[in-house]
Amino acid sequence: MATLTIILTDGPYISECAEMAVKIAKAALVHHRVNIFLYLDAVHIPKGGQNPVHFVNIGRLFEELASNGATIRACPRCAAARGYQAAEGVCQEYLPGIRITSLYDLAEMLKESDKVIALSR
Amino acid sequence: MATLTIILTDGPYISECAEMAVKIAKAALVHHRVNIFLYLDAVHIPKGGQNPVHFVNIGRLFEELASNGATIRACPRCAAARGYQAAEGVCQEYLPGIRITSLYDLAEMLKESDKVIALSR
Amino acid sequence: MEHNRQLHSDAKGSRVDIFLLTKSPFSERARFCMRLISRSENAVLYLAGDGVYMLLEEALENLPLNRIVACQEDLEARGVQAKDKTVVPVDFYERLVEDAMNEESKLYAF
Amino acid sequence: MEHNRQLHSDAKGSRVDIFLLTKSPFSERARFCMRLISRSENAVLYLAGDGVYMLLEEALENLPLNRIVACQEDLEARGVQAKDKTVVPVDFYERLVEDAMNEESKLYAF
Amino acid sequence: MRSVFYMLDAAPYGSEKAYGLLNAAAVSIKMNVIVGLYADGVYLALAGQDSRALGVPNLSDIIYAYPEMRVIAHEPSLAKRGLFSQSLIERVELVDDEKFIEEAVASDSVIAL
Amino acid sequence: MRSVFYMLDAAPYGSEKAYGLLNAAAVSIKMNVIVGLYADGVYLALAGQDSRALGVPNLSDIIYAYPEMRVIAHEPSLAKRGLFSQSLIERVELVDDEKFIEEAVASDSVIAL
Repeated sequence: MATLTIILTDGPYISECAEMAVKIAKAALVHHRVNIFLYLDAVHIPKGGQNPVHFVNIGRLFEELASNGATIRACPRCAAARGYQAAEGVCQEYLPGIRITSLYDLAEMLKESDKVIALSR
Repeated sequence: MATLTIILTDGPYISECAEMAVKIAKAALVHHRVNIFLYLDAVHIPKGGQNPVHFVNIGRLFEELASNGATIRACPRCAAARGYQAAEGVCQEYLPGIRITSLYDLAEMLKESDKVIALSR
Repeated sequence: MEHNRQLHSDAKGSRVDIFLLTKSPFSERARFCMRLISRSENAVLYLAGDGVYMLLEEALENLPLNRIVACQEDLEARGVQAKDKTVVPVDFYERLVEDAMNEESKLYAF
Repeated sequence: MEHNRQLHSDAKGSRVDIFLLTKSPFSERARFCMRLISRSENAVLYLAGDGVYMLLEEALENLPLNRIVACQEDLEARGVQAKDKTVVPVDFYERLVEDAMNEESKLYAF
Repeated sequence: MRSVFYMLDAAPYGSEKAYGLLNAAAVSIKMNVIVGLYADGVYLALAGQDSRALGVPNLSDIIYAYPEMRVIAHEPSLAKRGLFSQSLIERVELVDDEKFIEEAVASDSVIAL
Repeated sequence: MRSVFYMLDAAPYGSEKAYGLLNAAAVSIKMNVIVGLYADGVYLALAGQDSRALGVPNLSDIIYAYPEMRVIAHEPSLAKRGLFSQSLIERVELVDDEKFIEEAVASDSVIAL
């Protein structure tokens, strides 16, 4: 069992990145540990209430990933700037399982990782 | 008095576009009508609760523009996908003065405009 | 008022093309913008954001431009020096809007 | 298991470089990715998203690649035909992960 | 404003830009609308797009759904990307660099999203 | 992972990418960190940045605040953008194409944001 860290910087729907990340993470979770760090615009991904008409619901996919064991963390500076406040890591506007923690978590994730994938448009 | 329409597609903080739009709109409002259409990721701009540490609060700037007479509308498809629901154009999560209406408003804005500026990264 | 006169005195024909460029020089948008300028008979270029990096390009000098106006805070942030002929006004956005909204002008933004 | 064997049989040295490219061919990222591939002794290229447009580039044939694997749904959406030597598996992401997470491989994503 | 030139310079599907631009063009058809495919935007001209498995709207279908929308593609961009040897959507009109620029300049506004 | 090569290919200030990348590099300094300036990223090497009037953090200050962070710039990218005739930040080490690629390959991971 190895560890994969995925770094995202795009929000949902604006690019294919979030969806690709889900496909990669799903495949990786079968045999490996998966970390996902949501950075810059990617902090919008776990927002609740997403209701896309012609696209798959990206938020739900990340919620599922978290419940399937992926560790998903968001950058607090990026999140606060964009209007997501957290108390002890928990943001009321976020879907369950995804926490707003610290940018240092990114460094920790990288240190413990065997492989890294950053996706952005 | 002429009419300027500004079209935005980036969210706040990720690029300079939103802030430039504010500077242009402020200058234009002195003598002209200003429309702003928030499209794609730009529907994140009016989200309440923004708390940037090292940057100016973009949401507040747009709230000010609206109260100074700019007509600011957001795309309903883009907004719904990203988790912003509106009842009769009003979204509880949005700052006052900015409404989620219809993509046809973009066409109407363009038709009645003398000049258009689209800003994106 | 004085500024308006300046705009009109620029004009060889009746129309002035106002270009607002906020993209860096090697982006597709900047290149397209340069192409449009190269065939304009009466062009004024406003540089803001990453558009101010255009001032590092020698190609800029060969374009038929009546005036280049650059945004001071964007220049300063990036450490870009304005060239001799570049106008760096304190009221960049006011001037941009005045030129852009003029009836005689056509506005392009990239 | 069989697939793992395939990865190892690719290997001239011990290490395999796995490249995941999701950017279109003329992006700076794609070009950088091609540069890295050109100096790799043992490269496998996974194309997803706009990366599948690479299959329209003749330059791809001159790169030292052991294998090119393309994502079927991304090809179909874009109307891009896979070339003869391109592998288009039904389980693109499973294969990508298997190759990428292999101890003997180094992963690059652009 | 009576005419709009929407310039698409991003590849379809990888980002929402193409979809967004086509939707904006579609609601604008009471004006004269040109969609100008430029740089990576010309990938939209590829025939045979089938986005069902990807689970997103088919962008070439949007072009066919709005015949009022004139769609032109910049030949040098197509050539650079090897698209002349590919089947292209019939609805897309190929124009040279000069003509592409002319169409942009002839419109009341140019909008690049 | 003991070393990370953060590749910046976007211009500073126009987007949040440079700021985000430098912050990510700053928290990663317990590993070996290289920031590689490439393509438009090399504009970050310009000396004399003063972002006070723009009202955003000074990105060259971040480079000076973390001496553990090695910053290299891709010479062909600098040359193409006319930066060799400009004053550059002393902290930035200029390297040729071969050396730039070597540094990327020598790191345990390459991260382009």
